[in-house]
Amino acid sequence: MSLIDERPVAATPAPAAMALVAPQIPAYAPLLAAVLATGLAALAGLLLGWSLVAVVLTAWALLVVGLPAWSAAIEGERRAKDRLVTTVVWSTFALAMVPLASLVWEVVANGHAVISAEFLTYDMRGVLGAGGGIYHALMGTLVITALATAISVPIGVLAAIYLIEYGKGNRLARTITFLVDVMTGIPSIVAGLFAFAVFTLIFGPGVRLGIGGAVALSVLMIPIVVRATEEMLKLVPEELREAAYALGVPKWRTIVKVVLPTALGGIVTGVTLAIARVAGETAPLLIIVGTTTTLNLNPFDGRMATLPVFIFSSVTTGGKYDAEQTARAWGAALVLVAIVMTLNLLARAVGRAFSPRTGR
Amino acid sequence: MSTTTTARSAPTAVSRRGDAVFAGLATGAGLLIMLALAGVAIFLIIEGVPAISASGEQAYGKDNIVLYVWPLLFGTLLAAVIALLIATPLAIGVALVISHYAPRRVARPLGYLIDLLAAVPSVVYGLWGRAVLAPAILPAYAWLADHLGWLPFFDGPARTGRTILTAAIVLAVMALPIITAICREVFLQTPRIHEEAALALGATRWEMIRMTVFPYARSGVISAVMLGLGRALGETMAVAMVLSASGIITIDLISAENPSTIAANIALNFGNASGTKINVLIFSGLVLFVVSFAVNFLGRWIAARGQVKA
Amino acid sequence: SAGNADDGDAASGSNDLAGQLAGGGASSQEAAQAAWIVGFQEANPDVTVTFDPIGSGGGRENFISGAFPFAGSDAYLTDDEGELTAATERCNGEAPVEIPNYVSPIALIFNVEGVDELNLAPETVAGIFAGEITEWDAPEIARDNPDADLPSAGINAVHRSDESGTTENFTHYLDVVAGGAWTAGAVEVWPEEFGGEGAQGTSGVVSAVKSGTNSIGYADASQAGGLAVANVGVGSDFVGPTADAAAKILDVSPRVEGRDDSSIVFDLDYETDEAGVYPIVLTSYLLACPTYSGDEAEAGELTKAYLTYVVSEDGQAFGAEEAGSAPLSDELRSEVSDLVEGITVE
Amino acid sequence: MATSIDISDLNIYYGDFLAVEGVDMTIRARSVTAFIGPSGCGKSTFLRSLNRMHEVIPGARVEGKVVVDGQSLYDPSIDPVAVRRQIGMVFQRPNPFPTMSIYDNVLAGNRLNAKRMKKSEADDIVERSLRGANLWTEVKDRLGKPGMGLSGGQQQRLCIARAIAVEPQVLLMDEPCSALDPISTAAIEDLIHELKSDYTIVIVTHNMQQAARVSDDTGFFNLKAAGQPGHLVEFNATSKVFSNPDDPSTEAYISGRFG
Amino acid sequence: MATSIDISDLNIYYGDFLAVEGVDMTIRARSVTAFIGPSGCGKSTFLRSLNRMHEVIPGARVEGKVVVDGQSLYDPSIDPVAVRRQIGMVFQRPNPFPTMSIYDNVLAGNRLNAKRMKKSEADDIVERSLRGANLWTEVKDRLGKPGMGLSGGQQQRLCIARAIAVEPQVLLMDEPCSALDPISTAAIEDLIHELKSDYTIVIVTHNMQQAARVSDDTGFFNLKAAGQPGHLVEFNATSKVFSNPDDPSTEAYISGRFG
Ligand SMILES: Nc1ncnc2c1ncn2[C@@H]1O[C@H](COP(=O)(O)OP(=O)(O)OP(=O)(O)O)[C@@H](O)[C@H]1O
Ligand SMILES: Nc1ncnc2c1ncn2[C@@H]1O[C@H](COP(=O)(O)OP(=O)(O)OP(=O)(O)O)[C@@H](O)[C@H]1O
Ligand SMILES: [Mg+2]
Ligand SMILES: [Mg+2]
Repeated sequence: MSLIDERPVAATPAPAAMALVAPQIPAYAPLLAAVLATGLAALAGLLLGWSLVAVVLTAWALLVVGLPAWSAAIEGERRAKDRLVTTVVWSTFALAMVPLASLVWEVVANGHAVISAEFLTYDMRGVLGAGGGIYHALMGTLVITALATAISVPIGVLAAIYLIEYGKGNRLARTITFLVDVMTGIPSIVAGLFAFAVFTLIFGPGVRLGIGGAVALSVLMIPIVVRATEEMLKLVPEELREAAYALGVPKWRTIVKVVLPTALGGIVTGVTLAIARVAGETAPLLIIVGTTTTLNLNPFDGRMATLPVFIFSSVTTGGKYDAEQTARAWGAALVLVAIVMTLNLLARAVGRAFSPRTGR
Repeated sequence: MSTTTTARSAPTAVSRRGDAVFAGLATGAGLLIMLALAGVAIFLIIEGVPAISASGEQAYGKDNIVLYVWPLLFGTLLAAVIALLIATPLAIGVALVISHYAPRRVARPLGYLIDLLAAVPSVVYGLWGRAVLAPAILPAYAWLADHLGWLPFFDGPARTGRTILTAAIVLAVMALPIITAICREVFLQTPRIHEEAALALGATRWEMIRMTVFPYARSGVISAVMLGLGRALGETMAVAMVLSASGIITIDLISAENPSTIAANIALNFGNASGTKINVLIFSGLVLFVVSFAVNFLGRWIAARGQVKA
Repeated sequence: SAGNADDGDAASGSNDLAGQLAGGGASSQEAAQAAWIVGFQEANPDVTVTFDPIGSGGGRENFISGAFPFAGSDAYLTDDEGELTAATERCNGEAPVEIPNYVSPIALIFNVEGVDELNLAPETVAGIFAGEITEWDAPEIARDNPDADLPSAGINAVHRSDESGTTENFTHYLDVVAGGAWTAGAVEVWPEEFGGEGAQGTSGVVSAVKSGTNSIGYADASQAGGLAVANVGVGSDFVGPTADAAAKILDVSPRVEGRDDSSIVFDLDYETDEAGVYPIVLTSYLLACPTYSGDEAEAGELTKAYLTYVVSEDGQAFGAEEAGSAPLSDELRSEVSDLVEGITVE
Repeated sequence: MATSIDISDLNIYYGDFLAVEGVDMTIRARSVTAFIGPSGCGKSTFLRSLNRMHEVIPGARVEGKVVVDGQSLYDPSIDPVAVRRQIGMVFQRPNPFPTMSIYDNVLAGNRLNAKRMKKSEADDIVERSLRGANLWTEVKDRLGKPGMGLSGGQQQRLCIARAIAVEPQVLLMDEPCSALDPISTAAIEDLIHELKSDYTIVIVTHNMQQAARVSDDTGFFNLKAAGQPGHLVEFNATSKVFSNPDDPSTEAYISGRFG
Repeated sequence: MATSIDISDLNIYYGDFLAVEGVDMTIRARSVTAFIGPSGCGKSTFLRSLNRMHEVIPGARVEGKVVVDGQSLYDPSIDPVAVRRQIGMVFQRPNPFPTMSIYDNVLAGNRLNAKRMKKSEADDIVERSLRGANLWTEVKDRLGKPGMGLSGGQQQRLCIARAIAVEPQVLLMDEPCSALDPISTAAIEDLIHELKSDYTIVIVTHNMQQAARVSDDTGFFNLKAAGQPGHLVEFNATSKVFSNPDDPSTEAYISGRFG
């Protein structure tokens, strides 16, 4: 069959030369537009006495309208739309950074003043006004988080091993996987209520125990550990397991000696992230652990102070020494944020150092 | 290599005790997780049920538990939904930056920055929201009340920054990294061959994203939003510290009278509660558990269904 | 223990008391209890006292169940829900000791541009908090403040969103004195139909008033911080919430009738027109047993010592200094001290 | 309508890695040019550099000249989006858009430019393109069905239809038949024969017989050694390459002695 | 030390899918037996059924008899873990344990079974096995380094060393050279020649020349049709299979007419 007959377009005389050159605004256009928008807005702001926020908003509006308009005039509608979206998308990122920057700035600015050796090594026993420190809360957070880790990691890792190595797609494993997913969404306060209900039924009303906090945190932590471990175990190549089986190694030793070591880096990363996540939990601890002014290292005996609850109660107690308490709260927040962010970065570093070795 | 070794043990049956024990342990851990989740439900029910007959004094002055919990549930849903309305477009934009817009070398660090948002403890968000955001945003509310007051949402009067909208903004910041993380993953999973097909047809980057990335990622994005919703529903401290709650039902987002949320209400009142009031609070926790379970369930279900299709 | 726990050399009384004492209850007492604990532990470095601010109801509940050897409560025990009987049972059949230990004026704190002093008649207070009076330049307010430069702005009335003794005393006062302007009676939880900004805890109210504009709220006077406080109409006068003015109300108020000798509790006379009395007051009580025996002997010993300190002149003065409470009058204090003195440990 | 392409001294990089080195050739208009060579020698890389699809990969870049219709493709004034419209591409694995119907798949490229098309006009383009890709009779009764529901060979022809619907001047095909069964392969080879009267066609193939069957000119790429960049060993008329190649390594490859 | 293997009427399943059907053969002790055949005909599957590695895959099972040393491998009284110790295996892609040093990799089979060994004894085993795998001289100075740091061919020999360190009687190799360059391949072919004096060796290969070079006996597997189970077409001395096969399809395969 002849294509030419069926294609009216082919009949158009002398096809135009290829239009490859499209008019373009220069590569520096976005930058220029941004500078112009900022300048205009600043000028208007100075003349009309606007606030900084108004100036920034105006500058942004000018950029979002101006750059695409310029592009539309020269490059056409499609390119203009592309530029509009690019600007908007990057704006969302910048906007998302605002709270982070503001928060980090405020925490550091308000918190650094009270940080001192005393602040980190003294508790609040016998302190009414200034002075005292967060030693008891720091230790409480460490003890409770460590306990929660000690509960969650074995359960989480073993459960992940079940899911990947033993259950592999059977009904029970699918159910557990699903429940673990759902469990990641349990509100932390519900975990606290759960621990409270359990311990109240066992020890009677009004019970406040560090271990209860560890149990509540474990409810939050286990699903994270399971997910992370599961992902890492999936990444261990099947051929390594087969290599071990072929050497006559029993399955459980293969898992313990070959699979787990290979996945260790990722598991450690996951656990570290899980620790970072629960170390900052407040609500469950408020309910089941309470707080105290005195160092208590025994999670099986009475209330313990923890950093998050310390922060909360410091700002909500009020009274004559409100200013001192608020300052201590910011200081504790700085310490807590530093701990959690360090754990996070550490987790990335560990993850990268141990990242699964593929190829040579 | 021709050394004769001692008579080798022929392949015989050996007891596989190690294997049985280890498999048992692993299975036990899996079952324990199921048990834990069931335990959460059961214990909440045991401790929450006595609240059903509570009234008057015991139910914080309400005639019955439903009248007590309903405004809280309303506030919980309102705050969470507004938070998502704010967070979802932002999260999609941020995820696009990381997956498709940023040069590869900076995409990773940018991703870390967003993850750091998730790392900030909620009590610190509460502190920040209360001390920094609420006062800073009050002028904006005044502006809204003045200019958009005809909308029922901005009826005002704006006299405090500690409104449900402020709480929702803080919740949005907290839900953003979760939604972003999942969106980023699904965006990155868009098959390269489809993206290239679009580009080879002469699509711009945005057209390529609209033609291939969004349709592909739709169920993933929905489930991400559901998970973000789960987070926003359950968040406690940030709301407890930021919101000035009156326990009423209103859709005015910037007035001084705001509905409270279940989680914040529990955190604030639990310390002073005794007797049946504890049961009342635990009952409200049970309601929250059921709602967030349903939301997460739905989210995972959508995600799972999407996977089959993709 | 941490570094500062060993400052026992400062202890003046070379007392040989030792052990742990755990009480709790009314959160209104929290700040004062924190001060008393510091004062008591300074004198008795081997004793650790804790006071769990779990609320009055929780305090009573735990006292009755025996979990607390003593408790703080904003309300005295009654038999409305059988609490008095149960508490008598807990104290081996003897009527429990109930003594006032913490009296604090409830101040009306406000943050209004250009206004430093404010006089409010009881009906006006009720009108503002009931949402009837909504503008600062309303005639009811202007009438009592002829000299003030009242802005024409809306009133942001801040109330406690949680259940509290402060709210109960405040609404009780309004109920009694404001006649028809207050219809909700005396309640522990703020009636939502009256609107206004709800804030968590005393500190929440204080910081909401502080950070809001044209706001007014009620809070323990001790926590008013730098905020201005209103004078309340009593008779033909306007009285400010000073400790002295608040302490006087117990002198003019009648004791509740038909109580056992071990119980000193008051029905506050909000309607008083006695000069110099500030009528909006929170009174909180301590609950203890007249006799402690057996397992509780050690706790009883410590309770007696601690309560003795709390109601002593030193203790009341320290509480007033640190927590802004109103010290008991000498007369009442000696009566209360005698009751504490009478606690026996077998 | 079709156009020739002049390539001179082209180096193609992935980041710092030089994948293809120093290619010079002229691809004739309205002819089929085939590239053959062992795996990893850079055939796909080179092909993608002809419509600026190469730079889609992060870090990828090109040095040298590709001149189409007198315009240098890598000139800063050139719009890569316009280039890709004029120089269409068909990939190794068929990649119809999974969320679109057959009809919409064909129109995907057209819709980008002309938002509003009359229904009759659109129908026209769809029919013409599907006929051009020899697919019309097979799918005309189910144009509303998803493109993914077709067989592999049909999907590949759908992709060709989609590519020719925007009326490009050049069609690049990267191993278009390697995922297909022999019957589908034959259908596509027939199609290539027909298309060449309108388009300049460049095809990469692993199958020497296919190159011999469909192409007018053949380029043989090779690696000097593992880790070294690929380069063009020989570029000649297909008949010459397969009967009497200039380079001994070409002959070795064609006769199956390595690769 | 080495052992012969008698297979009779073996059917091998993946779940309900019959992958290999009705195999009968006898593998001689101290000889090299090669399996050839087109992709998917079940060579790997069959090989893995000889040391009960097949059942590692969920749902996989076997019917029929495999008799080693008079003992039926699939008898319920037999411990599969013990079987695998006696019948070692080397895989297509070298798979040293990434977390272990070269030294530990060689000892993995011994160590992972919790055997306590004196250091001297361990050193002895490592040296003996690495020498046996022709790797000793290349790695003796870096035994503590990770096994992943070796080249592909070295890694494969490390895997062979690891397999012979537990002194099996039979060594199964599934395309051990297909991921390797020609030099490494030659090294491993030499090694197979040496090992055959001590072990019974079974090797799967895609490379007919390799089968011809290294094996004493050759089995040819084939599929009757796509989706049908694989079966053993012919099993004979290698010289006969490659010069004068019994079955016409064997000849067709060897002469490259299909597959
Ligand atoms: N995305 C990429 N990033 C880095 N290097 C790449 C990338 N794609 C290909 N390469 C490298 O470029 C070289 C040429 O690859 P190319 O895919 O062009 O080869 P080819 O001839 O098409 O091979 P095949 O016949 O297997 O398709 C190879 O060394 C390859 O590893
Ligand atoms: N894990 C598995 N699950 C299900 N079927 C499988 C599995 N592994 C292989 N098969 C099927 O069993 C049959 C034989 O596969 P096998 O891998 O043994 O072939 P082979 O001869 O080794 O092929 P190749 O030469 O490609 O390695 C094939 O049809 C294959 O699809
Ligand atoms: Mg290629
Ligand atoms: Mg195989």
